[in-house]
Amino acid sequence: MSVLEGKELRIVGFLCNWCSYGGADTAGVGRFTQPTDLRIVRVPCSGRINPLFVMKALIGGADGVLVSGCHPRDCHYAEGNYYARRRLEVLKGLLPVLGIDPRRFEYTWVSASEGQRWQHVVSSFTAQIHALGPAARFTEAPEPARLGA
Amino acid sequence: MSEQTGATAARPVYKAGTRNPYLPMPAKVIEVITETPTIKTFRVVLEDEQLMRDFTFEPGQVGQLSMFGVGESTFVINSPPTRKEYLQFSVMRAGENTTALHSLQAGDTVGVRAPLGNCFPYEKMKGKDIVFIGGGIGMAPLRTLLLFMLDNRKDYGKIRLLYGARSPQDMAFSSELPDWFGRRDLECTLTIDREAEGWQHKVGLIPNVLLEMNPDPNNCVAVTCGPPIMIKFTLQALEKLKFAPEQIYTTLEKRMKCGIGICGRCNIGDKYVCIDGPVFSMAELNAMPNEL
Amino acid sequence: MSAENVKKFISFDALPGFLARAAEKNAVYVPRREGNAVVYRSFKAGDEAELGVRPTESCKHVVFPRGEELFSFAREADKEEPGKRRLVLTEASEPGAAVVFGALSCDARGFLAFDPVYNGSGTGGTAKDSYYLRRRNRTLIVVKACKNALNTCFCNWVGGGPASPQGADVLAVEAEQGLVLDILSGEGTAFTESLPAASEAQLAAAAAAVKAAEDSLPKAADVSAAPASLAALFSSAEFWNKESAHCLYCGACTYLCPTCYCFNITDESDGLTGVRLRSWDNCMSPLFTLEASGHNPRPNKADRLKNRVGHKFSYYPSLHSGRFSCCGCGRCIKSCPSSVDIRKIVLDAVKEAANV
Amino acid sequence: MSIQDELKSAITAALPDVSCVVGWGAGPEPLRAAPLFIRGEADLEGFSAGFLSVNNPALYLPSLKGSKVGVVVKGCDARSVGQLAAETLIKREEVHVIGYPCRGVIDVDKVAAKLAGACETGEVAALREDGDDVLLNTPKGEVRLAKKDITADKCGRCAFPNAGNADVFVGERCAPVVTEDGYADIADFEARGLDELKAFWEQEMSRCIRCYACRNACPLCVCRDQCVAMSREPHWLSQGDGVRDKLFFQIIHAVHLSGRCTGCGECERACPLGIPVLKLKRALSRRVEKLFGYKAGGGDTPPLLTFLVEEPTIKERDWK
Repeated sequence: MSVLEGKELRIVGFLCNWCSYGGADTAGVGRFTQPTDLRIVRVPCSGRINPLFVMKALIGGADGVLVSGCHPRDCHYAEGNYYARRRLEVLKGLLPVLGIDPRRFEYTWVSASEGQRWQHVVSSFTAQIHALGPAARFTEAPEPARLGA
Repeated sequence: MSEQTGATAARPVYKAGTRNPYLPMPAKVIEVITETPTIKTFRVVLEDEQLMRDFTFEPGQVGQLSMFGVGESTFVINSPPTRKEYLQFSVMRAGENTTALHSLQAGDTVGVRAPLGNCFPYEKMKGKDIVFIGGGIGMAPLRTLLLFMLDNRKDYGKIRLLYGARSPQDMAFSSELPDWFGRRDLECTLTIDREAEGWQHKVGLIPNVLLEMNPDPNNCVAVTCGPPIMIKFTLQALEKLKFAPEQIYTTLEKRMKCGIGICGRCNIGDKYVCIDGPVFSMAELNAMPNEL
Repeated sequence: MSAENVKKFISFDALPGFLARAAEKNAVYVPRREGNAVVYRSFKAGDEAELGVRPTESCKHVVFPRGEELFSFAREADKEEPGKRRLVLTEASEPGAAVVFGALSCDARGFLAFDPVYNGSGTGGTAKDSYYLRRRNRTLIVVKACKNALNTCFCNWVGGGPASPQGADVLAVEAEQGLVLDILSGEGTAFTESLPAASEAQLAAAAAAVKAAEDSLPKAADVSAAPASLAALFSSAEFWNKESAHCLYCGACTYLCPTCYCFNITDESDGLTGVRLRSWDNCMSPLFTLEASGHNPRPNKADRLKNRVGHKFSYYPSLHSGRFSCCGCGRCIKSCPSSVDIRKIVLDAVKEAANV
Repeated sequence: MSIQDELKSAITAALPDVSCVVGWGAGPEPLRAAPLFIRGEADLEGFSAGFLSVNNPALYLPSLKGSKVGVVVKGCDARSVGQLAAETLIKREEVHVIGYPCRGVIDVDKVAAKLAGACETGEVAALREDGDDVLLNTPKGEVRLAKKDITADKCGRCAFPNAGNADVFVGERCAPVVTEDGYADIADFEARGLDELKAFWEQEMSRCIRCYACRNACPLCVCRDQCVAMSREPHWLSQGDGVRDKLFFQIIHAVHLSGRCTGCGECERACPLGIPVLKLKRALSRRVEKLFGYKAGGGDTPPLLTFLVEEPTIKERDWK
């Protein structure tokens, strides 16, 4: 058995204030069991999520990043999630070329009443990240060990 | 590599134990005075008692205040060298570090690197009349020289202060003003830009009030500091009053990092404001490239 | 000729072993080819030093690291007063000894521009840069003389040459499938102790190589009027706008330059701990002089290019006995993405000032 | 009339109406031209457009906003003009675009590779074009190189050699090298696998000196004076020398260019340390093209500045 088994990984969640944060709260109030790896950052809207938030987390050592906002047509600010959807969908193209497993990043929509859906999303994403294991971290050193050395 | 056998220039010698000029001295904030909505004054004491006892500086010299984790910025030590219970710095909130400094409370620790730079030529000013012209936060460097001169009153002739701010609320050092007004050996004039209720002093821009004051340039030195626009018109006024460039002193501000003439950003031509300044006479400034 | 002035020889075959032995004791930096660039890398056994193609960057970072911790700070829990935190400052640890093997002559001369400034010339020696001085004292520089000049080389304009010994501990000249080593300091003597003396033939070949290299440089332009010319043109916005029109004000020139010594100081913190960092800074960036009030004494790229050229060819010489803070390596020209040529600017300035 | 002469006449004709025309002139060495600001006919003497016209003159346009200027462009430069105009970073009517058919530009690094062992590019004393070849005077004698072997990679996938949006076009339009950019280079690169790519970027970025030539050479990096890379609030990057921060800057650059990058390659060309930073931008361009059928530079609204309520090409995960 791996020493990492059962160990928490670092998963960062960016959740919009109006829907998904409420959904997570609903799941909590409903006492739905969920894994505890996720650290939630509440943002006003998924449209507020700069793709660089995701990248900063991944480069800074997160093992996974999950974004969740209001369902399309339900954005509190009418259109924020539409822009988010395009930006985040495009961002997925950057991960493999950097050597980051694209499965470490997902985005979805969870409304404030969907406690159960939230539980399902968190559980399946966490399982996915655990299956991938901890992410290799980019070095902070000025000169890495050379390729092949 | 001290021993050179060839034609190469020797390296500068490094002696172990050379003082680290970048290491700030920890200092305790003993008092915070809210001067205006954007200016706070901090009185600090070096934590090392011996260092505090031995600390000397000249009026007009500056120090770097550190907020660890944020950065360092340069401020004049505006308490006079004649009063050594604490070092006083007045800070206008403008950027990242000054904003952080404004969060300081009595008992907090800051870093101090001081003294840095040159000072007002107070020896050369002896026996002369002095006119101080300060605008806004520009009063801070004048305060140190003013108090120094008041503490050595017999060395100087007539001393006059013209201090202006946008409004009464923007006037720093207001708690000291009654004392300054009460002195017979100091002539104090205050002005604000626009009429305000209850204001009993002058109303008008500093250069205009200065012309009205009409100081006699004969055997007189003008010392001025303030925002660039005020300095510009004050210099024109002083010129009208027949002050020669050699009779006018000001103190400059530049973005600084090292404070010891190395990091290379505060230069005006071949002069570094951090070591050749911050105090310059107008005559010196006139000889320098125009890059303020 | 005294004993320590005997020139030594090392064959290219013996060089990797020699460097590997040196690397056991010191950090040894050698130029290495990586992609389209040649950069100084710490030498590991089995590496090949690139002593032919001239390095893209200078070796100044060995003595003046791109990012150097000045000290670290921490807010530690106060044992006596629970809930209180005590500030602890810790000075950066002492650097170890280093060797640069295969620096260019202009790289070594670059440090001579740093030296007086970092030795506290500005403060009359009262504030010396201890970080620089200690690394400088612990870094031995082996210069590999150039065999010929590049189009962008102008070391002879500013007092240098392809085989100038200035700033070097050892001067290596390629000859007879190896390097003839001229030992120029006590440390250089110790470093080359294990090596045999060069033969007469090797010495003759080396002398011929130096002569050929020197001959390959075009005649130096006279830039003695540059300090006065640049000062005279300070207020000529038209001149500087023209010279800087195509400059894209990145930092390639300053960061590749062996003599550019300006730096920034920033705090980089993470919660209760952090470091005060000294990092390379660049006078071509508008942030270099931007004040917190929003005022900037050098708002345009023309102002900044003027300062860069002025510093090297006017301000610095006026403070340091006429010495230019330019070593003529030409990297700022060679690597400039928009082909700015400092030689042209200086010559244009001299010409323009003569016409004024 | 030769293309050069035609271009010169076009510039001369434009000069009365513009403050300057940006083109190319002699550079510091035979292999390199320099951007040339033509303010009067006297400046025209050094003008030349062709194999050495590497720099993208569109770079300068946002800083010249407010007065009418002229610019001589290759096909790829014209895409930058188009993108700047589409984003209202320049006013199209303030720019007089002079186009000509471009048959590719030199990649000095490729010349260096060809000359490796013989001499450095800095030793080339003269360059002469001879049809499809160039002749180089080197210390080792004359070297003949085929242009196709020393042409920039971007030219090998050029679909727009003729400035499409030119106000004046001189010469005969030439056929595009390809009709579609297949992004085969990016596919091949990605095929190396995640571990190798991570190590690749660590190694490459360790050469970075943080000079920001990549940013300042990018015609679409218009906020360079207020770049987040230098911002303290928020503090995205430390000023340290670590690989991670350096790579993160490249991520910032790429992300800020997603749906905007025209692939002019100036970022990579400007890098003095030869770090292949264009790859990250191309990876995003490929994705943008696949999702939204959008090629930056054509003048349409950038895809990230708009949306559809139903996105037919986005296949969201269903979390079933």
